[in-house]
Amino acid sequence: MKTIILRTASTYLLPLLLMFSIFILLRGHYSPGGGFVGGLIASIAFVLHAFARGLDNTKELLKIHPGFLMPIGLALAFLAGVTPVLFFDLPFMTGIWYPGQLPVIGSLGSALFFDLGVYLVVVGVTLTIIFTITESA
Amino acid sequence: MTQQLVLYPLLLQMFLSIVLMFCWRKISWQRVISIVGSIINVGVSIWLFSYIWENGTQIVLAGNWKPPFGIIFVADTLSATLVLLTAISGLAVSSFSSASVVAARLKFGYFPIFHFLLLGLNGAFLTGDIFNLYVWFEIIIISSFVLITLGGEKAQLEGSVKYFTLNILASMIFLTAIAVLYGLTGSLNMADLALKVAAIENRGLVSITAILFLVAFGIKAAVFPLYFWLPDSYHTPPSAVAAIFGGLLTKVGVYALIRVFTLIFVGDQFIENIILIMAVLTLISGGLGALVKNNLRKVFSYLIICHIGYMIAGLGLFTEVAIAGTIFYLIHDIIVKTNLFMVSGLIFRMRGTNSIRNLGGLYADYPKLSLLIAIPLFSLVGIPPLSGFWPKISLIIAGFQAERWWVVGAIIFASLITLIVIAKVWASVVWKEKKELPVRLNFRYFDKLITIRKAQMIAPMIFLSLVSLYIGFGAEHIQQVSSRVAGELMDNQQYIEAVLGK
Amino acid sequence: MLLAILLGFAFSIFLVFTGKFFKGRISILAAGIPLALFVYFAQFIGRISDGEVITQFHSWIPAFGVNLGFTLDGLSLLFSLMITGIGFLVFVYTSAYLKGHKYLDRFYGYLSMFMAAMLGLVLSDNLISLFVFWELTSISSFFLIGFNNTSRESRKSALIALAITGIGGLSLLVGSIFLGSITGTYSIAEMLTMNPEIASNPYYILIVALIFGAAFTKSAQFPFHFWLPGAMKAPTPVSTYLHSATMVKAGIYLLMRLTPVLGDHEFWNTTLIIVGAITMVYSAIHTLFRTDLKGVLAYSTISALGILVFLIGQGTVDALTAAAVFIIVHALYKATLFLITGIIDHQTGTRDTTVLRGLRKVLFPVAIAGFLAALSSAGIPPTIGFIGKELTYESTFHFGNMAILLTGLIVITKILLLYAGFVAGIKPFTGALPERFENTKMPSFLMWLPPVILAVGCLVFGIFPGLIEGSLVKPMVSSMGLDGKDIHLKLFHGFNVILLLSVITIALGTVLYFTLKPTKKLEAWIAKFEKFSPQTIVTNSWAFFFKFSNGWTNLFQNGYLRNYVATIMVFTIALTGYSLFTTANYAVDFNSFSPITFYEAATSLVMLVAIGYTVFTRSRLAAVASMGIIGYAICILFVIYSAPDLAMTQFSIDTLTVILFVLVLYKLPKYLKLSDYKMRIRDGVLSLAFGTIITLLILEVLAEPVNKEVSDYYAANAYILAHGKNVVNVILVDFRGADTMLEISVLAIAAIGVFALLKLRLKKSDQR
Amino acid sequence: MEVILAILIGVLYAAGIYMILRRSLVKLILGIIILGNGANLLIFLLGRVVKGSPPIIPADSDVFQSVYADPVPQALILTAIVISFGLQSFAIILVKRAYKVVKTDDLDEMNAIDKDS
Repeated sequence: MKTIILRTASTYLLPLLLMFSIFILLRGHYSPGGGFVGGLIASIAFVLHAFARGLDNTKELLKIHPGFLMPIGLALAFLAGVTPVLFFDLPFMTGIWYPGQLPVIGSLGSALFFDLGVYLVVVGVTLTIIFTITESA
Repeated sequence: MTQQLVLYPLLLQMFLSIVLMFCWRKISWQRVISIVGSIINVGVSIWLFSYIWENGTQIVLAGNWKPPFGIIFVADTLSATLVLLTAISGLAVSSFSSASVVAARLKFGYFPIFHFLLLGLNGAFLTGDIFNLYVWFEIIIISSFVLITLGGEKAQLEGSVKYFTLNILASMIFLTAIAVLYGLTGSLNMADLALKVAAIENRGLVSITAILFLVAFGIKAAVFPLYFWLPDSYHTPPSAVAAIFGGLLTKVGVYALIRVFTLIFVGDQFIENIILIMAVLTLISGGLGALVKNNLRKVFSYLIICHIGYMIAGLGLFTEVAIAGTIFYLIHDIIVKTNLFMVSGLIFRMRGTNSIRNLGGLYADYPKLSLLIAIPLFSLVGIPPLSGFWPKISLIIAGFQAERWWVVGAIIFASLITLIVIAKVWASVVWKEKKELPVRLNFRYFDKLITIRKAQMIAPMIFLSLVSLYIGFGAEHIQQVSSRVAGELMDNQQYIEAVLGK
Repeated sequence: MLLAILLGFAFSIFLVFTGKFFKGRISILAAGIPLALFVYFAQFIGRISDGEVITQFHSWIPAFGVNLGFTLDGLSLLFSLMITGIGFLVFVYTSAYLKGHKYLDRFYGYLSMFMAAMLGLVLSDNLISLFVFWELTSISSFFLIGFNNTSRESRKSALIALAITGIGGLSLLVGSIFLGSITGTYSIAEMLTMNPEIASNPYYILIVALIFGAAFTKSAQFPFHFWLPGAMKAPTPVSTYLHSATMVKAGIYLLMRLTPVLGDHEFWNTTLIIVGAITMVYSAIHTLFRTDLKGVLAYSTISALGILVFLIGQGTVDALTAAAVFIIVHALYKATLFLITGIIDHQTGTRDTTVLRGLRKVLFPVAIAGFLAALSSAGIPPTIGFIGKELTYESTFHFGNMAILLTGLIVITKILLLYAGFVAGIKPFTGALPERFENTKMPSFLMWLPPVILAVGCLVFGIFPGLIEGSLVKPMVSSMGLDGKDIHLKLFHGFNVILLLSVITIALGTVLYFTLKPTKKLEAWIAKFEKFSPQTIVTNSWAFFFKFSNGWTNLFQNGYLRNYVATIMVFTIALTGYSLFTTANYAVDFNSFSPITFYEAATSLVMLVAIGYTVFTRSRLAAVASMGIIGYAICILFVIYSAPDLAMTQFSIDTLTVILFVLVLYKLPKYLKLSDYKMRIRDGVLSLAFGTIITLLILEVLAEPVNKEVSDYYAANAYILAHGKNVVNVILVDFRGADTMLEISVLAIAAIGVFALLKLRLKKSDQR
Repeated sequence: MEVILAILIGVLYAAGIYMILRRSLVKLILGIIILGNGANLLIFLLGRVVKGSPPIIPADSDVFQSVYADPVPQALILTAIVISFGLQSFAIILVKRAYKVVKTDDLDEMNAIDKDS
C-alpha cells in the first residue's frame, strides 16, 4: 500500500479533501451536504493518510487523540443549542441568525455551529473506531 | 427561569456527560463531578416536579417551532415523577458506582456513558414526539450496550450478544411502527397523532400498528413472551450497572407502553385483552423463574420480570384505579429494584460470589447491614406497610371491579412467590452459616475498602431505603400522585390540549 | 391506643441501635413495656364492662380508605390483656431462659415488634390496617421461628410457616378488599349494620371463603395445621407466646370479629363446624403417640383452636360464651404448660416424655404449676377449665338435630386432650426420679414464677368465675353482636347430662393416661402414616411445582438466542397476522402507483440477487460484499426518488460498514456449522411470513389518504424562517435539531464503547 | 413501482429475520443490517415517493414552485442510518471481541452463563 505515489498523493490529498469536506459542510444548508457527510469525507482524508504514511504519522499530525474531537464537537453543538436558552431566553435549539448574508455560507446562524459540532463528532468517532481497530487488529 | 424548566434535567445530564468526557481518565474528578452533578440533578428534578404539581402540564418547544411541527418536550405529572425517580436512583447509583466499579472500568468512560444513559432515560420520559422517543431509546440502548460490555468478560460478552440482538430487534420493530404511523397520519407529534389516529377509518391498520408498538415496547419492558434478553444478561455487568438497569431500563418500556396506550391507541378491546394475558403470564413466568434460580442476581432479574406484570396488568385493566396502581407500583419498583441490585453488589463485595448456595452468615458478620438489606427485600415482597404493598390494593380493586378473577389470581400468585423467594433468599444468604470460600487474591473485599468507599456504597442504600420507607409509610402522598397521574392519563384530551393548545 | 401500639415498634427500633450497650439490662427495660401496657389496658375494664366501646381515629391513607381506627371493646380488650399479660410473663421468663444469649437484644426486638403488631391487629377497626398488622405478626413469627438461624431445621420451619401464613395473609387481603368494595368502607364498625346486604351479595361465598383462608391458616386449622408443630423449633418463650397464646388466635379473633358482619349464614356456620371438628379430633389423636413434650403441646394447641372454630361455627350465645371462656382457659393452661416444658428442657436438656419422671423432687414449684394446668386442661373442678368444658358441652348439647354428633365429637376430643394435658403437666413430675436428673437445679425465680402465676390463675378464676364474668366474658359476647345478659359462670350447675358427660370424659381420659405408654417405637410406627398427611401432600406437590417451574423456565429461557428471536417473531406474526386477516380490507389501487422504469427494475433485480446471495452464500466475505451491494442498490433508489442527501449518506455509511467488517472479518474463520434442514425450514417459514405481513401492511397503508400538513409547513418555512434551502438539512439542524444532537451522542457513545471493547483488559482480580 | 418496492421491503425484512435466526454471530449482524435497511426503505416508501424533485428549494425562490419529495422521511432516515451506523460498528467490534474471548462464532456455544443457573 505504501507506494511512493500514494505517499506523495496523500500529501496533497489530505488538505484538498479537508477543504472539500468543509465546503460540503458549509453548503449543507442549501444543497445536499452538511456536517455529517462533510465529517465523513474529512475522516476518509485522514484514513487515506494513515494508509499511506502509517498510523503513527497521522496521529502525530493530528496532535490530539481523535477521540478528543468528540467532546469538543458535542460541546459545540450543545452550546449552539443552549445559547438561545442562556442568552436570549428562547427555547433550546432555537435558531439564532446573524442578520445579513455571507458568501458560500449564506445566512450565518447557530445552526451552522451546530453543524460544525456534528462534523467534529463524526470525524472523532470515525477516526477513533478505525484507528482503534487498526491498532488492535 | 421556569420557562425552560422542563429541559433542565436534560441539559444538565448532557452537560455532565460532555464535561465527564473531557475528564477522560481523571477518575477522581469524574467521581466528584458525577456525584455533585447528580445531587444538583435531584434538586432540579424536585423543582420540576413541584412546579408541575402546582402548575400542571408544561411544554417546551425545541427550536421554538409550534406543535405539531417541531420536537416538543412535555412534562406532565407522570413524566415529572419519573424524572424525579430517575434522579434519585441516579444519585444513588452514581455514589455506589464510584466505590464499587473498578478503576479500570472508570478509566474507560464509565461515568460519561452512565450520564448519557440517565440523559436518555430523562429524554424518553419528557419527549412528546414519537420519533424523538425512538432516538432517546437509541441513546438508552447504545449506552446500555457499552455499559453492559464494559470490561469485556466472557459472561458479559455472551450476555450482551443476546441483550444487543433482542433490543435492536425491538428498535427495528419500533421504527417500523413509526413508519406506518407516519404513513397513515403524516405526523410525529404524539398529541397530534392521538387526534389523527382517532380519525383513521381503517381500524384494522391502527390495530396492527398498535401491536407493533406493543411488541417493541414489550421487549424493552420485558413482558412475557418477550423478556428473554433480561435473565440472560442482567447478572453479567458490574452490579452498579445492573442497579440502574434493574431500576430503570425496563421501566422505560413500561412508561412507553403506558404513554402510547393511554394517549394514541385507546379503546381497543382486543389489545387490552392481549395486554392482560401477557401481564398474567409475565407474573407467572417471572415468579417461577425466580423460584428456581440460585444466583442472587438471576433471582432478582426474574423478579423484575415478575413485577413488570403488575404494572402491565394495571394497564390492561385500563381503569383509573388500575392505572393508579400501575403508577404507584412503578414508583415503588424503581427505587426498590435499584436498591436490590446494589445490595447484590454489596453482598458480592462481602463474599466474592453471588451464588446463593455459597453465601451465608451475613447476619453474624454484618448484623446492621443485614437489617438495612432487609428493607428493600421486604419492601419488594410488599410486607405491609412497606412500599410494595399499597399498589396491590388498587390492582385488586380494579380486578374485582372488572371481574377479572384470573388477573387477581395471578397478582396473588406472584405476591406469594415473591414472598417465598425473598424469604428463601433471606434464610440462605443472611441466616445460614457462613460457608468458607476460597479467598480471592487481590479481590477488593468490602472489609478491605477504605472508609470513604464503604460510605459511598452504604450511603446510597440507606438513602434509597429511606425513600422506600417513605413510599410505604407516606403512601398517602404517593397515592395522591398516582391518582393524579391516572386521572391525567385516562383523560387524554388534557394532554392533547396542553400540547396543541386547543 | 396508637401510642400503646407504637411503643413496641419504637422499642424494637431502639434496640437495633442501642442493643449492644444494654446487654444484660435490657430484660428489665423490655419487660416493663408489656407490664405498662397491661396496666394501661386493665384500667379500661370498668368502662368496657359498662358496655362502653372506646374508639380512636387517626387518619393515615385516606386515599385508600385506610386509616388507623382503633376500637376497644370486650373482644379486643380480652385479647389486649392476654397479649400484654402473657407478654409480660414471657418477657420476664425470657430474661432467664436466654440469659447471656449473644442475640438477646434481637430477640427482644422481634418479640416487642410482635407484641405491637398483635395489639394493632386486635385493636384495628379498619380491615386493611388489620391486615397490615396481621402480616407483621407473620413476619415477626418468621424471624422468631428462625431465631436459631444457623439451624437448617429452624430455617425450614420458618419458611413453611411464613409460606402458609403468607397464603392466608393474601387471602385476607383479597377478602378484605372485596368486602370493602361491596360495602364501600373498610371500617368494621360501619359494616356491622350491613350484614343482610352482605349476605345477599353474589360475592358473599367468595369473600367468606377468602376470610376463612386467612383464619384457617393463621389458626392452624386442618389441612393447614402442619406449620405449627414445625414452628416449635423456635425458643420456648416464642412457642408459648406466639404459637399458643396469641398469634395463632388471631384467626379466631378474626372470625369472632367478623361474626356480626359475615356470620349467621349457612355457609359460614357449616364450614366452620366441619373444619373445626376435623381439626380438633384429628390433632387430638395426633397428641397420643408423641414423645416430644413440645410436639404433644403443639397438637393439643391445634386441637384447642379447632374447638374454638367449632364453637364459633355454632354461633349461638352459648357457643360464643363457651368460646370466650375457653380462650381464657386455654391461654392460661397452655402457656403454663409451655413454660414448664421450657424449664424442663432448659434444666434437664431433654423434652422426651419417655424418660422424664419424678422431677417434682427437684422442681417442686414447677410441678405444682404443671399439676394445676393439667387439671384445668382436663376440665377438672375447681379449675376454670371445668367451667369452659361445661359451657362447651352445654352449647353442643343444645345444637338442634346435630347435637348428638357434635357432642360426641367434642367429648372424644376432650378425652384425648385430657391425656395430652396430663402427659405435659403431670407425667414428668410423678414417679421416681431417674439418676440422670438428680442434679437438676431449680431455675431462677424469673423462670418458674411466670408459670406459677398463670397456673394460680387457672385455679382462682375457676373458684371465682365472677372475676371474669362481667368484666371480660359478657362484653366479649356482646361485641360479637349477641346479647350476653344471661351469662352466668359458675362451677356447679346441678346434676344433669352435662355433668355426666364431664365425669365420663375425666374417667376415660384418666384411664387412657394410665394405659397408653407412647414409646419411640410406637411413634416411629405411627410416622408411617405421615405419607397420607396434608404435610406430605403439600411437600410433594411443592416438589412437583418446583420441578414444573424449572421445566417452564428452561423451556423458555433455554439460552439459545435464535429460539428467543423465534418466539418473539411467532408472537408478533400471530398477533399482526390475526389483525391483518380479520380486519383489513385489501383495497389496493394499482392505478395510483407509478409505472416501472428500466432503472428501477434493474436496481430491484440487483438488490434481490444480492439479498439472496447474502443469505445463502457460504463465504463470509462474499456475504459482506453482497450486503454492501444491497446498500448501494438502496443508494440508487434514493437517487431515483429524489433523496440526494440520503444517497450520499447511505453510500458513505455502507462503504464504512463494509470496511469495518473486512477489517474485523479477515481474522475470523469460515462459517462453521450450518443449522439442520428442519431448522432452516422453520426459520424460512417464519421470516417469509413476517416479510409477507410487512408487504401487505405497506400496501394497505399506501391505499390510505395522505396527510402532508407537517412537511408542507417545513417546505413553506424552511427558507423564510429557518434560512435554508435544503429542507432535509434544515430539518436536521433546526426543525428536528434535537434528534441530531442525540444522533451524534449515539455515535460518540458507540465510539467510546468500541474503544473500551478493544482496549480495556481487566485484571483477573477485577473480574467477577 | 410501489408494489415492487413493497415486495422488496418484505424480502429485506424476511432476509433480515432469517439471518438473525442463524447460529453464526456474523450472520446475525448482517441480518440486523439488512433489517435496518428494510426499515429505512419502509419509512421512505410510506412517506410516499416522488421521482426527480429533491426537497431543495430552487436558488431563485423562497418556496417550492412545484411538487417535491417529502423531506421528513428523508430526515428521519438520515437520523436512523447514522444511529444504525453507531450500533453496527459497535456490534461488529462486539463480534470481534466475543470471538476472541469465547473462541467461537457459534451462538449456540455462548451459553456458559446459563449453565451455572
